Amino acid sequence: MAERKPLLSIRNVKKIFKTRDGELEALGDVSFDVYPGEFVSIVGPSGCGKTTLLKILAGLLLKSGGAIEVDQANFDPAREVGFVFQKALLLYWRKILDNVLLPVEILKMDRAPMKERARDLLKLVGLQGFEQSYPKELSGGMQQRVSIARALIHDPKLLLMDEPFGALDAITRERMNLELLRIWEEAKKTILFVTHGINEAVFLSDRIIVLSARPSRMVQALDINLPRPRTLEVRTLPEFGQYALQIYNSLEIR
Amino acid sequence: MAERKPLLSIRNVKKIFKTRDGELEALGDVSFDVYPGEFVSIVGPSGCGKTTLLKILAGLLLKSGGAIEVDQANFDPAREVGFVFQKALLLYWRKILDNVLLPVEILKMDRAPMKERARDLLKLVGLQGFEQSYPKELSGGMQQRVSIARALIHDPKLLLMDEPFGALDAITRERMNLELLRIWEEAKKTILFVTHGINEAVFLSDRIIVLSARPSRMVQALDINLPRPRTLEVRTLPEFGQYALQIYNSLEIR
Amino acid sequence: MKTLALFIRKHYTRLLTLIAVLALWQIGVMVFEIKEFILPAPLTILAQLFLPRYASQHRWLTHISTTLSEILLSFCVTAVVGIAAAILMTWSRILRQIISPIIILFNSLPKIALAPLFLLWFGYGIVPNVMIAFLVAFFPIVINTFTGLNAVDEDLLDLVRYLHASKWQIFVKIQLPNSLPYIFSGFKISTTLCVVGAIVGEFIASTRGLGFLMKSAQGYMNTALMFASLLLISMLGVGFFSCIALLERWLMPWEES
Amino acid sequence: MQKIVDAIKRHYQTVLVILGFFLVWQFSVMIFQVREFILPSPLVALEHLFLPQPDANYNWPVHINTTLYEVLISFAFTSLAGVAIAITMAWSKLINDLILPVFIFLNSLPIIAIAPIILLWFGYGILTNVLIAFLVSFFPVVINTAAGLNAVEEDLLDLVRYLHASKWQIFMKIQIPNSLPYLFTGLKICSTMCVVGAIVGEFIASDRGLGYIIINSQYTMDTPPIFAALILVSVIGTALFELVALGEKLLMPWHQTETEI
Amino acid sequence: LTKVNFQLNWKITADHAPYYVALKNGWFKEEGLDVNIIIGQGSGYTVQVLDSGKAEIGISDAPVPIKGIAQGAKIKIVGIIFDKHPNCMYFWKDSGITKPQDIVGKTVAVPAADGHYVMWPAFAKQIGIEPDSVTFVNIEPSAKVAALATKKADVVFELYTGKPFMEKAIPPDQLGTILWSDYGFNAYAHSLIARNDVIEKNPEIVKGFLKAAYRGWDFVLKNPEEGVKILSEYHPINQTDYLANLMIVMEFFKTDRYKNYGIGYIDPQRMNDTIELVGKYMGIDINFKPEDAYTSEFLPDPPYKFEF
Ligand SMILES: Nc1ncnc2c1ncn2[C@@H]1O[C@H](COP(=O)(O)OP(=O)(O)OP(=O)(O)O)[C@@H](O)[C@H]1O
Ligand SMILES: Nc1ncnc2c1ncn2[C@@H]1O[C@H](COP(=O)(O)OP(=O)(O)OP(=O)(O)O)[C@@H](O)[C@H]1O
Ligand SMILES: [Mg+2]
Ligand SMILES: [Mg+2]
Repeated sequence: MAERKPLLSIRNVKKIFKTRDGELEALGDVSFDVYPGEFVSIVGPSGCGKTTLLKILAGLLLKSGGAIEVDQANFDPAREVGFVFQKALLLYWRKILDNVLLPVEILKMDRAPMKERARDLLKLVGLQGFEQSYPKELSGGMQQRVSIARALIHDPKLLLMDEPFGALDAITRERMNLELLRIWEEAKKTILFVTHGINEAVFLSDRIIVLSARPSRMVQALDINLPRPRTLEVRTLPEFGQYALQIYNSLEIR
Repeated sequence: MAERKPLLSIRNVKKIFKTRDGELEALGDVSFDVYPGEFVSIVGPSGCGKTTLLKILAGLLLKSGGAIEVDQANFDPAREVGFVFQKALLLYWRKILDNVLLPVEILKMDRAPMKERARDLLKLVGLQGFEQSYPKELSGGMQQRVSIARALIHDPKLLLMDEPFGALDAITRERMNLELLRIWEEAKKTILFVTHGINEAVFLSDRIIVLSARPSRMVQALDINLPRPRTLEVRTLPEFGQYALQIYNSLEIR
Repeated sequence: MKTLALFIRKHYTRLLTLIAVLALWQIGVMVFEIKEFILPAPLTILAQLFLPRYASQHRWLTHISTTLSEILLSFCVTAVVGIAAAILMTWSRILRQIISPIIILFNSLPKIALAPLFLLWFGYGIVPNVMIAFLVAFFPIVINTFTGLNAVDEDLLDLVRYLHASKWQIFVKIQLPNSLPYIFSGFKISTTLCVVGAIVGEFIASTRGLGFLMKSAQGYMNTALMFASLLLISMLGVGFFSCIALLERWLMPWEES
Repeated sequence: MQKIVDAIKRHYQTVLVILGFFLVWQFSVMIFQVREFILPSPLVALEHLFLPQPDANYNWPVHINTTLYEVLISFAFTSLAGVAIAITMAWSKLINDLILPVFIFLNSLPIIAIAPIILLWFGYGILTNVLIAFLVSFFPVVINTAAGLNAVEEDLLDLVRYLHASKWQIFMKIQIPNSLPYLFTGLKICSTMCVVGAIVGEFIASDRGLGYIIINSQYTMDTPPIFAALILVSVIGTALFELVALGEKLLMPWHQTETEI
Repeated sequence: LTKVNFQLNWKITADHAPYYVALKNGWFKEEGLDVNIIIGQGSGYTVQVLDSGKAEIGISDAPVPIKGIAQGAKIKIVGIIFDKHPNCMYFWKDSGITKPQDIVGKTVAVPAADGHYVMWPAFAKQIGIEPDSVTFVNIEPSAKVAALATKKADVVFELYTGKPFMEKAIPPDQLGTILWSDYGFNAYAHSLIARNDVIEKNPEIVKGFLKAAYRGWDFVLKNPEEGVKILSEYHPINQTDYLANLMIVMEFFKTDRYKNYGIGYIDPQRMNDTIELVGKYMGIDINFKPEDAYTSEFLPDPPYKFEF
């Protein structure tokens, strides 16, 4: 993959928040590339700037320094990004199905055929039967799953996922992991994935970016050379354990 | 412990939500006891009613059936409960320190001495220096940690914790686990702990209640007989793995 | 069925209040022997409304329909223009700085003091009265809508911003629904102001309407007729307000618990 | 530093707008030759305010003081009473159902129309003026505050309910702070309407104040003092409004958006 | 001193100067009265205030207290102010109106609460036209001048005393006026009224008040400038305008009646006519004797006579 042009090229990106009592350096200096079709995970201690980084990539925050290059020839940042936010952020005045359809409306796609797709996605995340519920009638994990379906509805090439499975139980999480891999492989998506689960990161990723505590720098960029397609057995491989340990150790450097 | 009177006695508790298109049985039939000083975890698939159960125990929802007995002689449900909600629920108009002090104000305790305690708790959860920030200036995991400090401020006997560590990275989570155990042992608290981390549940608990998918019943109540105080080495014991597997298996019954 | 029962129950308390107030009033007037030209009793007032002998003479329907159409028209204009102004002010800093001092300035002026100007600008008839009612009533809608549009959680805006949503889409999909509680409380304030505004408009210049009737009743010292018109005016206000409250519940089904 | 610059910039633009308004007024009077009895030019009006007039000595400071005093008292009273009313309404559904219709009723009545009744009951004086200003302006505060108190996320209530917070505590700690944006919007509307109310009160029940000058000069078609008074009135209204906006800024530091009216 | 509340009919106009002159010069005090002058809200309000006991003496347009008395108000007319009826119609001369009958089919702007509007049917009948042969537009009193000047209305009804203000907007040579009284409209207008119980129990109050008040009138009619100046010490008024106003007011005192019988004289026949008119056109039964509606016994003796 390395010979190809990177989809995203992140160079010395910094972010400084101005607060009432001075400046807060949220993102110290982060550089890495994401190639088309890659599955890249970002791990790092709480408050190190993972969310900040994703938001900068999505154009929701301005960076304070550095450069981000996007391969605009092959990728339209306006229509081909899907973002799963850390909070579920469902619109409380819309029913679940309409929440999932929100990007369809924003991108002015045809709503009618997408409705079917939305139903399928809701089924995929295990929420059939809740299409006509309001968000507040769902549990925390169910809301999070709705937000995953919403990020997928417009079939984006690049998925930015901020701890998408944080509120899910082990079994559901595992199922969602496998589903995500399936979608990623089938639809040739590029995924940037923030997680706190080290095993999850190893299991899913081609590469793992480890960030240090604030002001964050990149401590490690670990290529995961495990066979694809990944099945649950991958976890039993000794390399798996080694990768996990390596990440664990570099995380401990604070 | 079994000879003592239970602090909480939950008998056939049911909860049915009335929604626009009919009824939704959130909690099928759950019964278990919690004895004073116990650390009880609840695990179960997303949407099985864990949050609902905690809210019923805290008096925030009315149950639709069953009975809950509280040992009122030794326990004052009005002043001695601490609740860590699934969402951080910080009051956006209050600074972090004042958010932590909220229960102090509600319980009309003396604010001045508790201020010091609040600072200590914030240090404990790794947030020194953010006392005067507003919630929106904190990351997801940081907000969650504030809400843990808030639940502890009034030194409650009973702690109801709804996935308190869900948004934390592995290292921070581990540290918080150990801190929680320390507080629990030192202050003789009783803790009811909802988590999605099976290992976490085994590591922390005296007993684990496994709920099935909605309408939830109790599938298992597993006593964890691992040595106390627990240190990280406990995880290497073969029993640990067995307990974890057992729970994993009973969770798979859906 | 259930909502109907609820509805009835709600109105039942209100109806009771109304009846209680009227009864107290009637009894008070009778006990203290208050003269009609100082404070007429409710029954005397109702006679003006319903006794055919008076009713036909006062041509209630003409006056009511005139005032009512002024109120409804002015509310529509107020709502549309008010919300549009709030949108413009949200979108453009410059516009905000141009519009806001002028509307604040204008809003602290008593409209009745500008009567000659209004007559000059608008003349008389239904349209000018609608204009005056609009001037009286539009401020709350503008400022409430504006506050509501800006009181949106930043996070919710992010949700569509990353899809490069247009300003209009952000407005329609996020800001507008999110500010509905604000808009509706603006509406509620404006409903009664529209009523007041229409009447003030009729005071300033009119050939019919309840305000006209009231003024002439005042001239003839027919206090009962004055109160009868006042009663009708405020009933229009209460009825209109209730319609808005109903609309609010209908438009915000997620609020139901 | 930045804040000061911003403040200056803000005010500078506002001042520009108002100056522009006066210029447009001045020039349209000159160009369209609007006759003085309909609309005097702002210069003529201001001249009346600042230069001694041969045939009129209005003692402006006395009237300005009277109006200012009434406006401030009635605003203080209305905002306190309005919030208190809204709280009682949010407190009990029964009270809400009982008094809301009465308030709608009261608020749909044009005060000018019921002035004689008010006067018969309360007589002349500042008190009546404050009462009239209250009647004119309390509704926005009540409605907005009530809406704000009711617009609280259930989850936030849970946060203190499990501690068995009293109704009062829920109000003070959650509902009121949460309703501040609504409350201040109400107060902003109220601030300008209070001014209207005080002036209308002076039309009706006073022999002093800017409103009295207006009503008195109307009889003789003496428009310059009317518009001089109207300019002062709108200055008072704008100042009070800005005061409320300032209070909002100070009381809601977490609400640091640059979007305020 | 006895406290007396004196209720005016409306906001300050030039014809209120005499009472302030009497106040300033201590003439009320000489009669043992401590007079408090209250701004008015219209004639109806004066009747209400008196009847509810909040004032002892007031100014009101004669038909209004007459209607009040029919409805049970305990008051009487005790003195007259304007001896000629000041109701008047204003129009542009080029509108072709030369006599009152010409306004048939025209638009007439007049406040609906105004005495003109109320008395119009009577005057219309008198000049032989149908009352509703004109289209009435209700306007705020302050918009009268604008309504005519901008020709939003063909005719405006306004007291003749308002003429100087009309002339501010319409060149005097183009402004047409028709005084109703020139066409036989002979009712009484502004008068002083008093509460019955005061008349019965403290007649000296009424007597003293009328004496000082008409003394004030006597002074003002002789020294109009001085009168307006004194008024301006109490109220923010434009002295030039008010003087112009007062000069016209004086026209309504230049009658033979006032010359012969003194200012404030009540002509019984004319009062009877007025009461009859009210009964006919304000929709009430006259259920009382004319003597119950007025009394001349408190007028100053000797009367102040106006020589012109
Ligand atoms: N709006 C803001 N204003 C000021 N500081 C902010 C703001 N948003 C984030 N920060 C700060 O930036 C740092 C990084 O925040 P960020 O949300 O990116 O962390 P994160 O890596 O996503 O953490 P977590 O895993 O807990 O979600 C934090 O220290 C936070 O306090
Ligand atoms: N207010 C409500 N109205 C209707 N249904 C509700 C409401 N709250 C929860 N439910 C339903 O009750 C069930 C249990 O919800 P609960 O929040 O207790 O789940 P949970 O076990 O906490 O799940 P998670 O792990 O995802 O947080 C869910 O199916 C949800 O849809
Ligand atoms: Mg984050
Ligand atoms: Mg939950």
